[in-house]
Amino acid sequence: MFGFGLIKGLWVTFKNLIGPTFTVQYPDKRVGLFKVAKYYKQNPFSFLKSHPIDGLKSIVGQAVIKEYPDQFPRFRGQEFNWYEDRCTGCASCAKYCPLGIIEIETHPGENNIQEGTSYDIDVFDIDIGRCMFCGICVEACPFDALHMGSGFEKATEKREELVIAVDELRSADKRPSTWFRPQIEQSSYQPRDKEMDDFHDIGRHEKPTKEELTERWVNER
Amino acid sequence: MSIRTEPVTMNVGPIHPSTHGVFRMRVTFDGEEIIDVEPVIGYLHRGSEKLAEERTYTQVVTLTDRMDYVASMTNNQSYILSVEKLAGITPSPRGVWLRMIASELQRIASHAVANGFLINDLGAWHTPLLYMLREREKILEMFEMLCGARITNSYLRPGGVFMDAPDQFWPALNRFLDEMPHRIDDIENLLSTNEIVLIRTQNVGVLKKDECLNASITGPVLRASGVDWDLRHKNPYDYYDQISFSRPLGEIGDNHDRFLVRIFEMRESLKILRQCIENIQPGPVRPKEVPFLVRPPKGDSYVPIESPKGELGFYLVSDGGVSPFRCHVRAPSFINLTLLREMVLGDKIADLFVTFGSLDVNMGEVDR
Amino acid sequence: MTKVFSGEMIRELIDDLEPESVVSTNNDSVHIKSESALKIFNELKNKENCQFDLLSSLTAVDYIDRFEMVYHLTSTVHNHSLVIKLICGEGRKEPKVSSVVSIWKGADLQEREVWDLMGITFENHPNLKRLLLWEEFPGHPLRKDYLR
Amino acid sequence: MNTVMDSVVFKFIYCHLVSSNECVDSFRILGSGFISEKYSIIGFLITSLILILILINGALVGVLALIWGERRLIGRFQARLGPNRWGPWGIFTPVADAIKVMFKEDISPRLSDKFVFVLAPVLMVIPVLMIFAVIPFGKATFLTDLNVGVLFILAITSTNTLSVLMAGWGSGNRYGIIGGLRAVAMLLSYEIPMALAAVGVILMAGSLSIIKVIESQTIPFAIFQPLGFLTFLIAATAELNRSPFDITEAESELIAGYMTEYSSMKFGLFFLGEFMATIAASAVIVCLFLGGWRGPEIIPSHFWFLIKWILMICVFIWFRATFPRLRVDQIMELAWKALFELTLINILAVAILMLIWPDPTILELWIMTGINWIIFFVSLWIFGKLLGPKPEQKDGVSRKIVLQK
Repeated sequence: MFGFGLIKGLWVTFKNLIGPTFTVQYPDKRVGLFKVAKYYKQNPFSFLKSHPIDGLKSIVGQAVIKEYPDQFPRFRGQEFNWYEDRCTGCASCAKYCPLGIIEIETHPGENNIQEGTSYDIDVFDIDIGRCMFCGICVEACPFDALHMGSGFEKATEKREELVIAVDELRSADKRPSTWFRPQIEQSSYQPRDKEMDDFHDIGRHEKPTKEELTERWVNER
Repeated sequence: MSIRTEPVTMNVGPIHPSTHGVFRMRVTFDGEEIIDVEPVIGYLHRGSEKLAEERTYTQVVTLTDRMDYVASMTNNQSYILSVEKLAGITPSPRGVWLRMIASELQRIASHAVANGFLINDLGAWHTPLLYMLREREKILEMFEMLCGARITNSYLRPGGVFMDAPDQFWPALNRFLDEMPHRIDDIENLLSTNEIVLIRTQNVGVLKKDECLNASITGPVLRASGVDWDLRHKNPYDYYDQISFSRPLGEIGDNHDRFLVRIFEMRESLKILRQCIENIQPGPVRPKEVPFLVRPPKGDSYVPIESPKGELGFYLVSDGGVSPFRCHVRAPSFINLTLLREMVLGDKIADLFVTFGSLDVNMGEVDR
Repeated sequence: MTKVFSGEMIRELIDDLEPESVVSTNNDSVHIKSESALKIFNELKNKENCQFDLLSSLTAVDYIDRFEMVYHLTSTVHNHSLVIKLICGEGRKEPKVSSVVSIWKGADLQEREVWDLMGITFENHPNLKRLLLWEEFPGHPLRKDYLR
Repeated sequence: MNTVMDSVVFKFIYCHLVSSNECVDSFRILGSGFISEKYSIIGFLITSLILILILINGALVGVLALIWGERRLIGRFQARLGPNRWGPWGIFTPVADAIKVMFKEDISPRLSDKFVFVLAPVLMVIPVLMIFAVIPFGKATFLTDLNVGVLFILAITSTNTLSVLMAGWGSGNRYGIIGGLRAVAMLLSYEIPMALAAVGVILMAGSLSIIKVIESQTIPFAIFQPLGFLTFLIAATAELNRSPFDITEAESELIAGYMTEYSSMKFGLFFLGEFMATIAASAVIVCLFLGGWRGPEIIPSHFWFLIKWILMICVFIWFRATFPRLRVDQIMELAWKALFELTLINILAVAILMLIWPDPTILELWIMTGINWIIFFVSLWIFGKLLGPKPEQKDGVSRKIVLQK
């Protein structure tokens, strides 16, 4: 009958009215008592005691807790992670960047008898205001020194502030994305959970054992 | 008594709620009736073809993402196939299966967006669109698992894909495959029998078979006119020859057929995805010997694929260097615009936007 | 699977239609004379064993010493495809070919795009205006000598 | 004078102002009035002013609530949350909206007809406010009981056609003109089915007074004459320019139709007028078809009215969330080829039934209801066959999607 299709449509929207929503309420959301207690890892009563004001708010469903969208380890974020100890200053990243936004200046560093001569980095500017986060610089890095970051909140008011300088790269949190780094991904690493400060952990290869080192540095020579 | 009327010329776009980006039409109306349409494009022209001439073959992948930004996986696929043919690279089987999975997911996402916006152009207050975007969101999340980005993927590389799918991808994909048919049913309940949708879309913007073929229109628009021309079936690239699926064909070629063909193709894509999951075997995702800097020998190659919008192909010419000598994109949504004027002449103002929406045109691909 | 014509096959095909119009034969394509192009395309579209009803792609390449048009034709009836190239004019001066819009309507926008970006004039095109760029734009950017 | 004194609220305020004989003690909680009966007209005027103030402000608050409610509800229909940032559950969102609208730059285009351009939004709001004058919000709670109430409502609502046309014309924008002219065509057409649908109600009630109409609804007229209710509902949706009849704004076609060039508070007034019209129309439908404040006396009559009112508004929001827009010629077709005839059928049916049972008992009323429902389904089926989407193409090709294996 005419109009039946319209009623079917009304029924579908009604089903969605009572169904769940799919909104992620970044950066915070308002919840009731049980959820906020769970968020603070307490039971509701002790939460009411410890946080009286939040507790009262939560009874009418107005307690504020943080919420982040789901983020997967390969997420190509801002804040590049750079391990200076791994970097030789080869500037592969600068060469392979499709937009040419990486600027590197080096000078010959102090002699390292065991590993050979390396270069010290003077300037390592990444202009993420023009970056498109394709990750090709990371793909190109032969020594796994440069990694994509996992953040997405670096909004500024000026374009100049978007240039990441070498000091900033040195001091930044080391939460590398697992984009093009299968070795990190194997250890089911989540960038939001923990930092990776040690440059040894991040490499493409297994850490050499003592025997291998002996083989390489003593027996072969 | 006859009333003297005067035609009114109006600029629709480039900033307009339903021109899907920065499309502009110089429309002449007589009352509510359209007497002339002239599409004006180029507002999103970024010169991708020229940019590609100065970038290496791998770097161009990132440019292809930005052409059809609703279906970047298929753009990658088309480009990569062309590079592989040019450089004579044999891809790894697992990589090929993975990129088939990715491109079929992308097809569902693109068709969802196309149908959602078509209904939005019909005037539904964003409801079907948001239902569609909700499904697309799940696909984008899977893309984030695969390659860390949701829209500008750059997932594919010459020889396969750049990394194997993570462990969490397969459960998510299976969950999606289980849920999606019900969602499509919901959408069909909401729209396919809805009398308003029917009277608005049926017999509007009709494209005949011959007109369509003659104007090089491809993809769901061509199939809605009743031509059985799906490159996945007629000229199987990747491993589509190992997969069985059916092609939905319309009979009249109006807006409603185009809408239905897209819905049916979403179901077919789900079928293809299931078969891909069955067929995929463990192994390397790209051959070790493919260098980062591909240097194809002199020559040219053109591999058309069936993108969600139609036949998408990259015509690459190599002079033996590290970057393509010439990179031409055969952009389906650009060529599908050819007959827009003929389709809407004599229709009402409201039909203009519905017809335009049913063509599923993406301005990033039109202007490149 | 689409049957792709090799260069030799295309040459045989075209020799049947219009003798001595093939300039050179490559691996998978042929160069034809630009004077007889329109006639050949017309035959290719309408002849029983060809029926190339779908103009897949139409583009131009700037080979520095010459401009080349590239036509990818497909038949949805017989499911085969071929590539035809033709050299536009002599050298870089005023490249000119005849438009195929009268045969395939789908060439309309593509030829306008080629004119816009590569600067190849299409004779008898109904509406040869710039498409992606504005009318006053200097030069044709896809040419190799276009100055940035 | 007497009819006004039937209103409880009016009497309550009046008796605190004027020492009149009409006032019983129960109305003098805070002592008797200070104005002597000789100057009772002053008290009458002051009381009216106070009531009008209450009503207008109430309507404005109602609009704020509706803006919030509509956005929340549409959000939920679309499986998202809707505004939830300003204040608990986002209830201050409309306040923020209002502040934003007021502080925006007021632009009037150079090509506009200034006088018409500025006058149009004002004309949009005033008539809608006037509708509230005749709405009874509960038992003996109303501003005035016009004996031509239904006619008054129909007359007043048609004036905002003028304002829409003025806005479209005055802004000197082609989208605006198209929107304005569409509005005139549509609103004028839908006046007729709306009025004729109300005739069925008036026939049953035997009066044009809204109070009488409500009192005569032993069975709500929505159940008694479904055809009249359906046509009135559709016509009212069209009169409100709401989806699926929002061709005058038509976001996806005309950007904002006649409102395209309006900014700042002028736009705000249009917004206000439209939302207020939704509220008013819902109230009118509740009064005419859903039995107004009538209901089991478990809760006060005012609450019955409120509940029905809110439900009616929700139905409008539901329509908006679900239906795509009709095309302009289809809308005219619907008005002239379907609704017009359907209302005539309704009037005929009701009139004949009234002739058979001039003074019906409850049982007879239900029998009449049954007959009306049969007429409803039969006529809908016939009109669906005649005007609905055709499954067959003209040249006999049946529509289907073939799955090519």
